[in-house]
Amino acid sequence: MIRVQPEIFDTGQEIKRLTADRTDIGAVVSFTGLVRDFNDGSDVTSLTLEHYPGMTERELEKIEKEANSRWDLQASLVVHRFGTMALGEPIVLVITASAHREQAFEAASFLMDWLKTKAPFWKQEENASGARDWVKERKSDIEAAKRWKG
Amino acid sequence: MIRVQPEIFDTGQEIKRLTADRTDIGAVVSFTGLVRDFNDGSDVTSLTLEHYPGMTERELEKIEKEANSRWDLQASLVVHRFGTMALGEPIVLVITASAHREQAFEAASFLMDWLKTKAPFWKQEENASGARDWVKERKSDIEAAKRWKG
Amino acid sequence: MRILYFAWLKTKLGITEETVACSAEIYDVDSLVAWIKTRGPQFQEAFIDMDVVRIAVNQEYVVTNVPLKNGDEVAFFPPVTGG
Amino acid sequence: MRILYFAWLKTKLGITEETVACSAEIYDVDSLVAWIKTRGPQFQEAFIDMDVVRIAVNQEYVVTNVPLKNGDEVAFFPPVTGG
Repeated sequence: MIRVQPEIFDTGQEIKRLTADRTDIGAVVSFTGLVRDFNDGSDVTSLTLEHYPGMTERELEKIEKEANSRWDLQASLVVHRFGTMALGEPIVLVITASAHREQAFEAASFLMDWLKTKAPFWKQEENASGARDWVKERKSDIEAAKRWKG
Repeated sequence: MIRVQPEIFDTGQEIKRLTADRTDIGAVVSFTGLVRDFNDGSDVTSLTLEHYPGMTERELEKIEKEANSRWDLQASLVVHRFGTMALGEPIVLVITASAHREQAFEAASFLMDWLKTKAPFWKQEENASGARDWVKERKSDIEAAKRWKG
Repeated sequence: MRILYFAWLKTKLGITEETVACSAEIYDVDSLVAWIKTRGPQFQEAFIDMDVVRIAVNQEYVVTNVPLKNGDEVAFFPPVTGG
Repeated sequence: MRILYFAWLKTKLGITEETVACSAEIYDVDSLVAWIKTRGPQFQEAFIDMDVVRIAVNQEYVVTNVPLKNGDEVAFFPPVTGG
């Protein structure tokens, strides 16, 4: 399942909803990305995420499908926000559930790495002086995504 | 932080408590282990965990300390239950928070792998016919722990 | 064709979206980009380094030149930075 | 010394905990195990394959023979299966 929304989400509630009444799940991994006050050394006060409606959903669906083809998952969820968000707020959530922990860990890590380099979102940071800057692509994200090939 | 308790826990609440009022955390990974109905092919109806009070806490503290020395974590939590638990209930929780996602992912995976082979807990499964069996050590857990050396 | 711009490309050009008709001059991605660059210095500048411009046709990434037709949706944007 | 047994070792021996005094016969881990095995067939059987018995002295794993003294806590248990 994937969701793209401006609204804040609650990681705990999403985990509960995804795993409710299931007795076949042994391992649940969640990843939550949060707005933090420093990015590459500059003092961030808020973050605005732009995205490409339509293509975003298609890309996230493709990435989730790929994760489910590579690992044996019993459930998976990707939620990504857009719009303006404050420090400490969640931006992105990935949940993977499997019978075995390695599967859940690897799939969650893969989902984040591919999402970071494929899903059409762009971050704009606002700093203390009111300046807004488009965040630059990170080499480490490109390297991380390469681990998974394909 | 580590906790050993018979009481059920709520992953969402634990994540909230650990990350509340923090704006320096960029990535939070949680792992929740649940009681599932099949283990190695046998039909499980409930699970009882015995542990070694005192040594359990010491081992978990050592493992958490090791994770914090290997990765740059802003917060970490390990909760492990003992006693009898029903299908679908959580057994173990690991949360790692970091500025960067790879750090949080790797540390959480490490914590689970070392905990699985070092923390003195023993599972006894009860199946549909009422028989109770001590769970056997898994080769895959030993192999997983070896990845991290030390 | 519907042409979309995102992030700094949008900011730089001051355009979110526009409609361009296919013609003898504009018939594939390369010729579309060549035409866009003729429209003024800010267009020239935005498309000077195609290594930092990603292209999607009908919401799918393209990395080679592909033919375009009226009705297609073409998007230009920087490398993504979500997550 | 306080001797503790866990999981199937406890079930098999029917003992959770006992107190054993150090002596000329019992002075290190190996001699303690040797003495325990003399106490009956179920003891002999439980300790026949030391590959599946883990040992902790004062709540720390030991993998080699170490000396013991009165006041020590020695625990015998199977490979762990938590998590």
